[in-house]
Amino acid sequence: MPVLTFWAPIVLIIAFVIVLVVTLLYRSRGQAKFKEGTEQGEVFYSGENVPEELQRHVRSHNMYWGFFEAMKRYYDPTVRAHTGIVNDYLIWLLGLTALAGVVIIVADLL
Amino acid sequence: MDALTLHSPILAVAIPLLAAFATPLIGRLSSRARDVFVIAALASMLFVVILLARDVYEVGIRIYTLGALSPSQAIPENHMVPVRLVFEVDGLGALMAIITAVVALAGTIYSIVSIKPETGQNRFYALLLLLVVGIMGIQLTGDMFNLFVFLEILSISGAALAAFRTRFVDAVEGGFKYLMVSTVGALLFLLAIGIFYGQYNALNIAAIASAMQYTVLDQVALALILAAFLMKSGAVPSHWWVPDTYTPAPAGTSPIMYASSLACLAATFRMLFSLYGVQMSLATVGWIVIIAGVLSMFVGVTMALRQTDIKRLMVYHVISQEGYMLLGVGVGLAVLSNPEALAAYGREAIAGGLFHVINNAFFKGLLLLTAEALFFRLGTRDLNQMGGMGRTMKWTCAFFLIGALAISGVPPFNGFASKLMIYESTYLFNPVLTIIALIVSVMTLASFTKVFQSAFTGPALPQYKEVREVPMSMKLGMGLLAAATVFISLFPAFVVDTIIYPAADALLDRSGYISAVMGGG
Amino acid sequence: MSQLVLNAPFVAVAALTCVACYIIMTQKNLIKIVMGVVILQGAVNLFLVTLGYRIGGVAPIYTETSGTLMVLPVPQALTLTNIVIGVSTTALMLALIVLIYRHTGETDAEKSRRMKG
Amino acid sequence: MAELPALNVIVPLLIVVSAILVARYKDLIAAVIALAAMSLLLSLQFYLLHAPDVALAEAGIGAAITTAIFVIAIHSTRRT
Repeated sequence: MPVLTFWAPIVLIIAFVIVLVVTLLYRSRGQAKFKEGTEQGEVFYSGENVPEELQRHVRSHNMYWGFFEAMKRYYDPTVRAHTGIVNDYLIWLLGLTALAGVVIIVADLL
Repeated sequence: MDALTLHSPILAVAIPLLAAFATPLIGRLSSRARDVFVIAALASMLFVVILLARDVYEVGIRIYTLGALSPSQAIPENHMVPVRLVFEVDGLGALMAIITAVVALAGTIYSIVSIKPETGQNRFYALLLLLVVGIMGIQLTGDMFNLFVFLEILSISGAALAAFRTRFVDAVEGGFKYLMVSTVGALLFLLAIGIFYGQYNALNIAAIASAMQYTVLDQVALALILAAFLMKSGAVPSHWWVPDTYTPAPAGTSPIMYASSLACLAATFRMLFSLYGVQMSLATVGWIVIIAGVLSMFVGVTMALRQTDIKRLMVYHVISQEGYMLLGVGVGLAVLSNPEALAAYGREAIAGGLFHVINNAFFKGLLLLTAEALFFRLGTRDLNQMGGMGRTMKWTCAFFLIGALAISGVPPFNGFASKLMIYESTYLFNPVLTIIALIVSVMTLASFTKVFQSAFTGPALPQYKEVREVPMSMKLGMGLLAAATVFISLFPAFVVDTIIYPAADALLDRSGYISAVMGGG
Repeated sequence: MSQLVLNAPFVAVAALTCVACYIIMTQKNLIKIVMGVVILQGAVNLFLVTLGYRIGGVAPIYTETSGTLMVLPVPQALTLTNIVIGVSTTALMLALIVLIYRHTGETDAEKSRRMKG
Repeated sequence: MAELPALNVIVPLLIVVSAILVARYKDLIAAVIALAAMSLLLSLQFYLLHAPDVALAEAGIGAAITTAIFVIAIHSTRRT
């Protein structure tokens, strides 16, 4: 078992606890002049007007837009193949059976 | 050996089967008694399975012959092959039985509240238990035709469960598609059974394996079996039904349906290793499995990335994670006849694939349940409509984080442990496969970041101000799976040594599987 | 000629499988697809029963056969099971089609689907 | 099978013909009738192959019940 000789989650958890303690120590040395309800609590948006609360939330269809744009040549045919028509599912199943049969028989003959 | 352990293989199937038919009767008396009864039945099944598994790990392969003392006792006397119906439980069967029992218990506990708004709950629980019967039977049986019957039980109850919420049109559509493809797949499998019977005059898996010649007819049968079972387990390129069927399935059944896919995957491995084994041209079939695995990984994750329906996104990960298992076991299959490579990385690749099976059954089931928890409270699965749910549904958010980190392979969670085993062993086989697997892992993390960002973070949306945390039983169901995930994360070495390696060795030990039934060596 | 007579059921199995595959791959009407599946079931049943046939055998329902050859009983048992399973899957499929029709007003595979991508 | 060689070629042929008719008919009721005919012929073929119990099951379940379910389903949907 080569993997498990060095893979022990306990070590990682101990490391995590140590980092947590260090972080908390560092945090406790910070300045304590924050006051709730004053200007300090406001959102800073590069000096612009802060948008409404709801518009600040990035909706899921906006995420990874560039990735989909870059992968367009892969995504267009792949998405089109997922037609959702039951005939296509059956064609794929039967076609795959035939393909597997041909590959297995031919490979055995060679 | 006490009587309970002796009869545990048949009890593991009989308990849910009898409970399935008793449930509607008890449900007529009181719905509370019915809930308790179903949970008790599944808990006792878990107990029996644990007894069985302990026995298998200590003693070895268990043969349970129905209607006779031993499989060789044939009627008429001195008949050449055992015509008895035989249950054969080895390490793989025990592993899958444990997975099924735990996941079924968690899913049913979750269902108790989540199915309350629906009508026909008696039928729901009966179907749920029948589904468990199908999954259990596939794992434990040692007979080809029995396997077919359990496969059909699984298909019919699974389709009826997927279409259970008939008020949603997509549920009915998903159930229909599932039933259609799995019926055709099962008929292909029956055709293969006919081919075997015509050639070897036997239906027992071990009996066929001992007589296997790998003729052209056997090759045709192999193609039929491979296509049927890969389709049932949802591997690309016949994965199309998976998102359509799993997405609208009712809440608590999703992990159990997922366990049924994994059961079909394990049955594929059983057919490849125990039935054909070194008889077939290993490089070809191994590479077919590896290519199916790589395609599943990549297509699954890229399709998941662009979904906006939270459950559909997670269901595409079902396909993607199945690819890892196929990759690991496929690498092991390709080097099966090469003892050096097998010792160097083949056995570990198989063990990694099987370890991924048990890990996924738990954390993937957990993720599907959290998606349904959001649907239960919000009434929508659309990620664009969600936001800020981490503020109000703290438990769901915590369970989601455990599942998401585990599935993305972030250490110290168990997903990392199994993926590491697969990476290491495939790297020795072919580095390109490892690189693809790593890229897929990154994209998995990306898609779960998307879900976490859009569902749980951000400002609390005004339309969901009234939303509360899910009820206790749903939290319990999710908590059970989360606890299992955390347990495996903390003690991976223990789990791998006690459960996974026996299963991998059971796959590798074809002659042991055959001689357990046929006797001799 | 006798070879052809013996193999006629197998030829029929192949032809039925082809017809069934044609129906389930090309026909868009959902009920028609179910009919294709029923034909496929018939083909598999015929295949199994023909496998068990032995020339000059008698049906495996008599206990006193006085040593004559018997047609193999196991494939017939399998076929019986498959017939029963087949009718239950057919019934469930048709029930789901009726539900699809109530929701969408269509029995066409392409027009009635709601999920894709 | 050796008893009536002609019948053993004609029945499989008729089975295939009725299956092709199922594929050809646009009208679903007509297709169902062709399907029932196929089931009955299949049952006859089972009888010829010395499987009388299977023949009974096929005639009762395959031809009668399946046809009835199909007709009910077609009545609750549309005919073409």
